[in-house]
Amino acid sequence: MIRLASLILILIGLYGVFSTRNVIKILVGVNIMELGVNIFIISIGFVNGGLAPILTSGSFSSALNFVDPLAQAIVLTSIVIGLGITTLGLVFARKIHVNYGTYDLSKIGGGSDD
Amino acid sequence: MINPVFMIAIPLGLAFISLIFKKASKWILVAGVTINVVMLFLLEWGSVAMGGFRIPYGIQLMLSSYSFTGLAVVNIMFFVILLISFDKVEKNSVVLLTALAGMNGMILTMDLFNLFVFMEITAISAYILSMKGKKPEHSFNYLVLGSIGGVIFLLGTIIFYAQTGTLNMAIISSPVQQSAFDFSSATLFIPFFLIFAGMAVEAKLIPFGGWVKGVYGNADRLTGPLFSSVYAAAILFAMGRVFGELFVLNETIVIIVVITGLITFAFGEAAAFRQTKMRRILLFSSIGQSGLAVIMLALGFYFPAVLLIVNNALSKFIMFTITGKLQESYGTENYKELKGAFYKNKMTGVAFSIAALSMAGLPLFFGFYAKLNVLTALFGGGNWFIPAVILIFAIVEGAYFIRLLISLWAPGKEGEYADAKHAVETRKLFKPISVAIIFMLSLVILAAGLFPDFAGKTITSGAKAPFTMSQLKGGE
Amino acid sequence: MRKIFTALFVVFFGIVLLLGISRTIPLTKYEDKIVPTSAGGAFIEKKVNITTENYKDYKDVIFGETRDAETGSANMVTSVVVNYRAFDTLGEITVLFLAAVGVSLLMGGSGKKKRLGKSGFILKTAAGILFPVMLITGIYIFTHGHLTPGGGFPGGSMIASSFLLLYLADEKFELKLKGFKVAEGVAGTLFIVIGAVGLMAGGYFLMNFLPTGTVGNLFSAGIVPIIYVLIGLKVGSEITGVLSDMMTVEVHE
Amino acid sequence: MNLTIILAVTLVLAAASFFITRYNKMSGGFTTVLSSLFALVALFMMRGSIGEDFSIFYFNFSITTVGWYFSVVMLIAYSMTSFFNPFWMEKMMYPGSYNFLYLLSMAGTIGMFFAKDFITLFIFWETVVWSSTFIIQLGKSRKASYIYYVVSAIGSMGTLFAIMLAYSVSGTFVISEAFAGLSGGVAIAVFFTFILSGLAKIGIFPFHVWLPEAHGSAPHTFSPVLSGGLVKMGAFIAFLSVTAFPAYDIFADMFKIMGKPFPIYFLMFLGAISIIVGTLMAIKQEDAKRLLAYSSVANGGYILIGILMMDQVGFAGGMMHLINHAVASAAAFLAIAAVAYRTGTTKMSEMGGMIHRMPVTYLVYLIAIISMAGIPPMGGFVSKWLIFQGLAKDGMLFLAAAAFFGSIGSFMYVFRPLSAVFLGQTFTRDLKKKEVGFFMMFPMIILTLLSLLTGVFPNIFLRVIAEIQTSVGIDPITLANRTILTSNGYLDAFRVFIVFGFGFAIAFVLFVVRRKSRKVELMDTFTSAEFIHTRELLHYSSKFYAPFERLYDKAPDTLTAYKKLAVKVGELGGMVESLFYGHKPEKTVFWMMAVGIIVILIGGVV
Amino acid sequence: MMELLNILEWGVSILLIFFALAAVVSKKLLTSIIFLSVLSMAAVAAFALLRAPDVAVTEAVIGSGLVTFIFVTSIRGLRKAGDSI
Repeated sequence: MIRLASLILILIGLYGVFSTRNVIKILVGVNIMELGVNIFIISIGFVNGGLAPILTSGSFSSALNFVDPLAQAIVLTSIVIGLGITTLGLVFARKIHVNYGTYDLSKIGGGSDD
Repeated sequence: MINPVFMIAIPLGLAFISLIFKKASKWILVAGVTINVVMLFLLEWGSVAMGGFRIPYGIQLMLSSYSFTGLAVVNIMFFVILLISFDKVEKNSVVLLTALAGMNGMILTMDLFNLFVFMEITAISAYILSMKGKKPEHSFNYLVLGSIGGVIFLLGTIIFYAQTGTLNMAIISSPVQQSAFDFSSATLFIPFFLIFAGMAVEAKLIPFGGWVKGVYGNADRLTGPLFSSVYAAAILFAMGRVFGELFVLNETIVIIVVITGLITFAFGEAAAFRQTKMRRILLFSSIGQSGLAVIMLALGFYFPAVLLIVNNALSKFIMFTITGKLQESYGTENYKELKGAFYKNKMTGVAFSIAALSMAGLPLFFGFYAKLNVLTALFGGGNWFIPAVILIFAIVEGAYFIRLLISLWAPGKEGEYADAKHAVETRKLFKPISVAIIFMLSLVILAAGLFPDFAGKTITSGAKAPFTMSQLKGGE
Repeated sequence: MRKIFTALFVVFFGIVLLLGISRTIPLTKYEDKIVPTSAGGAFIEKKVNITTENYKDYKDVIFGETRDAETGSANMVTSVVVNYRAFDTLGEITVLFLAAVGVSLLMGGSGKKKRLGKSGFILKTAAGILFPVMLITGIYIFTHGHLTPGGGFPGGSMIASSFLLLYLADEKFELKLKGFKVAEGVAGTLFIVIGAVGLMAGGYFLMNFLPTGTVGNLFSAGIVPIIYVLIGLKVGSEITGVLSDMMTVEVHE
Repeated sequence: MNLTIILAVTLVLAAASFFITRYNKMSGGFTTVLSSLFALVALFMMRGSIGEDFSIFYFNFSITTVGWYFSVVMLIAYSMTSFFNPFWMEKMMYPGSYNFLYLLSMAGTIGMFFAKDFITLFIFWETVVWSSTFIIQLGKSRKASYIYYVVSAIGSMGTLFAIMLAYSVSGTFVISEAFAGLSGGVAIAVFFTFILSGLAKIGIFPFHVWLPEAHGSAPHTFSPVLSGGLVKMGAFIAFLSVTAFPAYDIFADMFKIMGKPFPIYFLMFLGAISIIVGTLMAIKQEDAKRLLAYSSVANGGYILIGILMMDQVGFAGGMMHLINHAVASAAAFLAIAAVAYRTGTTKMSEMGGMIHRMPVTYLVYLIAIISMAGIPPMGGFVSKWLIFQGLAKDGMLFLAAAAFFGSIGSFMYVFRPLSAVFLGQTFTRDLKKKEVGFFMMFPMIILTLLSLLTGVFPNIFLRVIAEIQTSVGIDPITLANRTILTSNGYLDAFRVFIVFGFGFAIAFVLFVVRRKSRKVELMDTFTSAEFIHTRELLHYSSKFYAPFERLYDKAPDTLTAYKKLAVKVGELGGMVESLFYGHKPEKTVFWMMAVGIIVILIGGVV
Repeated sequence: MMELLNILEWGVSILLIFFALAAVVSKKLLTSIIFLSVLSMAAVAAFALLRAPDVAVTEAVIGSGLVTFIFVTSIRGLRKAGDSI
């Protein structure tokens, strides 16, 4: 179920990027997409009745049925990458605002032809 | 014998170090690139596992003749670009080092997710470099599209992982897996589309590469050649690896990729035909070239594709560098306002002309050999429609390059002999040393065109099914 | 109007995409067994290191008893992140590093800077109390990354936010960014150096060349905790740099 | 191995001339003279070594009679024209590059005619194309060289396609074997695409647009080469497309028109069209060089028809006309160049009475145009007579009619530059002008004597042609010692010459004995008590055939069609830009989703 | 047990979709950013539900902490700089 929700999240993110021309909201959309993909990855790694992939005194043997740790490792990486991209995107957004005094790409006009 | 991982690790390490010694960062950059170029010829070939885990568990790097060619193109061109435009490296030395590491990683890695990480590194460095164009809206556009591409690439990767249970391309394409997982079935289309679209954004394929015009169109003498020759080569090599390992298995998929490539080629050339700004001409022409290369990669003709990529890297480097310099010294890049700009810069002009003619695929130059291989491969595959389209738009390509050259060489009113008095006032373009380097590269193109057998053998030593000129002759 | 069209288009695309994916991957239920050939699978399938041959007899990795398992960290995710796929992690911190460099390149432009964030009494006092707590927590998180959830990234971010707190608390407080940069550089370089040492020692880059100890001990899992500490330091300093750059803004008249 | 030496020496001298020119322009020009003459002489010495095969690294060559014949024609044009080079160096923007490219293109033509496989042929062909493109841009028009390149590129891309298509069937590039085993649609496709470059180069309608532009505005020292030489490369392709590509065998069972298979007849028909178009357009021209350019369009039509006939008589006529037109048009262009050298213009309405100043040039031009118009006793007559014979024998009425129209029309246009430039009254501007120096006169005289020779003793050349005919397996033209025998009638060129010479002598005597001519200043006249102040109205050249031109001055111009095509391509590009490129991400995101939908639906996943 | 899991899943999924929609459609930038951070909190819950504690911690700190902070800073910063949004 969460898997389906995560895919829908990706679509919502696409819609967010597609429907608006405000750079901040575009970045929000991108973030939502990344979040969706992350949840999707985790849900791929999940198994019915799986345990968190950590050996503790409670669950002590790796013979038990753990969820896939690789998926979680991938998500860790992709979260950090998302952070980097978002930061950079915000810097660009700020630059746009400094240059044109607006966050709205459609108000910039020019841009495409010079 | 050096472990290929150092092609990635050394630039990265130097990037980290040059954060400490900010003063010396430029020279650290030079040192790093030089070390890479030297190291290139001492690498041990074959497959390397990271961390000593068995291949599907650890990450695998593969140094085949294919990836070696990629490394050679990327590192050597990177080095040459630095030589010419070192003054343009303002504060970006760290970014450049990281970009080099990322591109080497893209070419070397055999692991889908690792490929994703390196693509992101390369892309982010490109975002930062693209800000040298002082047009944040274009950089932002690039960033958004790039990150969306990354996201869907990741999605496709994960679906692949869910289907096949591994991220290692070699394992996925291994016979065992093929028997386990039905690759011919339609189930492949979703991951295919997601991964292909994700890479196509970087590879400038129409309609995915909407950012190209803004970014390339404002690139300067450093970033222009960098994007159009080095980055393009890296992403195309990675794409070829992905196609070769994953997707050439399915008929329909090949058709889809080929159609995309054809559209890219035709539309790119058509768009370049109507431009008057030189950077626009060059950027659309490189879009077209990458489309062509993708066609060849998708059809599995690796050798012609590699030839195209190498030719594109060499020629586009020369042309973008000279264009950037013209833009700097004349303040315009409209070739109608640069009539006779080469009158006093003959060697520069000759280099530019050789590059342009080579791009147009005219004989005596390397481009012709590439074109010949492309056509032979396609016709050998019993295909005549694609070559027809390619040739028709090759006319267009030649037309706009010749128009450009004529305008840059021969000023003059219609009805009078070409005369220097109509030329733009002469300004020295390059320092003699830079001229020498550029001219040497153009001579490389010429020599590779004159002795294609030698060139073909050395460039892609043992790439898949190399033609030689004498084989092309049929007989002897 | 435009939004409606957009929405319809996206919905259509979504339907196609979801149906397509559902052909191979069930969208509402999960597998019962994870895919065996992944790196995590290696840990769970009790695979034994193929590089050294001293533990052929191993069947199972047991918490608190097993000595010198392949990676030996109780947290499988950590062992995947920092050992099986340490190379990815190297790339990952490079991405963050690049972002930080980019931010400082672009924000550190010309024009006179203005610093954001004004602080009140509450914030001041809260900062005084919270800062050490958060710092300690962060350090704990990434030193125990191989045993408990967390690890270098949250730990590093925690440290960064603790410094951010100080930064917000009083206007006088100026970060010694140079020191952070040095820490960042050193940490990153050490990561690669460790990898190189692994290459020297075991013939593989980023090989786990230290004894991995007993699963579950603090001092176990060979290079894993070391690398995680390095990552924590690096991430922390990077994010601190990013934040302090983002907190200033060019004021242009 | 003679050819190796020729090519090597030519290339070395090309490089040398480039550097020599930087120090002394004159001597740089003389280098081209030296090189081209050497090549010509060496080529004559190669007559013995016909039949040899050899390769210089990956270029394979084979010495054939036809190649020898073609390259002799080519080198005559090149070497004779090169005499003019030294004197035009001053006007060139890049004299060094001019000399270099001049010799490079020459080497290209030689290599192309002796190529053994198509790759070699194509490489040399394209080399000629781009090098000559860069020469033409030095002339009067940048647009011209652009047009020239585009049309040639259309042609050569077609040829490349044909070569590759044939390769995919036969698996070899060797000219003699490449086309083996073609049939059906593939054969037709190969035939038409292959001959495309030939048509483009000869200037057959609708590819004739580049000739007036390029010939008209190339440097005066290169127009003779273009018209006399490079155009004949196309004839070579046409020759290959009926011999190496055995069109008559492959299309044997297609439906025939006048006994010719349809594809071949279609091309001949195009040739006829271009005869008519060339003639009609030539009549309109105001510029002497453009006029001659259109006349070479018409003559190209003759050559194509003749060669495509591929029979005993007509083929010989075509091959014969090749050399005749080469010599004649080279001479005519050189004469115009000589005049332009003195007067600095080629506009007919701005010249007149140059006969008093440059009598030799006048004679050269006179004989050249006589030969072009196909009037006895010049060579043009012989070849056209042969072509008519061939057409009449097969009873191809339309083609014959077109050919006759062409030769009638040629009377009309070749007379105009004669009257406008040389006859009439001298401009006061030109009164001081002298005849060109001997060094420039020499090649013109040689060419004149050549066209006289072709007219008087055609059998010298026809024997070579007969050799070619035997080599391609059609029965050779029957020659008595001085006469040419055909199925209906025979021609004794020498006797014709005697008759005409006699008539000319009488006329000359009358002219000398009772000359009554009084000089009247051109403006010394008035109509209805009104003096005329614009002398153009009284000048031969301006609106000379106005009533005749009115019949077809509404005719559409082919060039505009090409321009429209270019505009269309540009519009496509504009559409691409506006559709896919901007600075808003949403555009691309839309396309991503669209392509995704298409792909997934195609894939039949849903 | 499974039932409870299912119910929780449903709840979390609905929350995710709701907050995402809210973040996308909301007019004011600040609100949509707040919704984004709430969304990533819901994502943390989802991660926890799917037995991914590491990811949950990381997402909690980075996703809903840092990212939100950076977003807000860049908006407020420009407000402070005296520009209109």
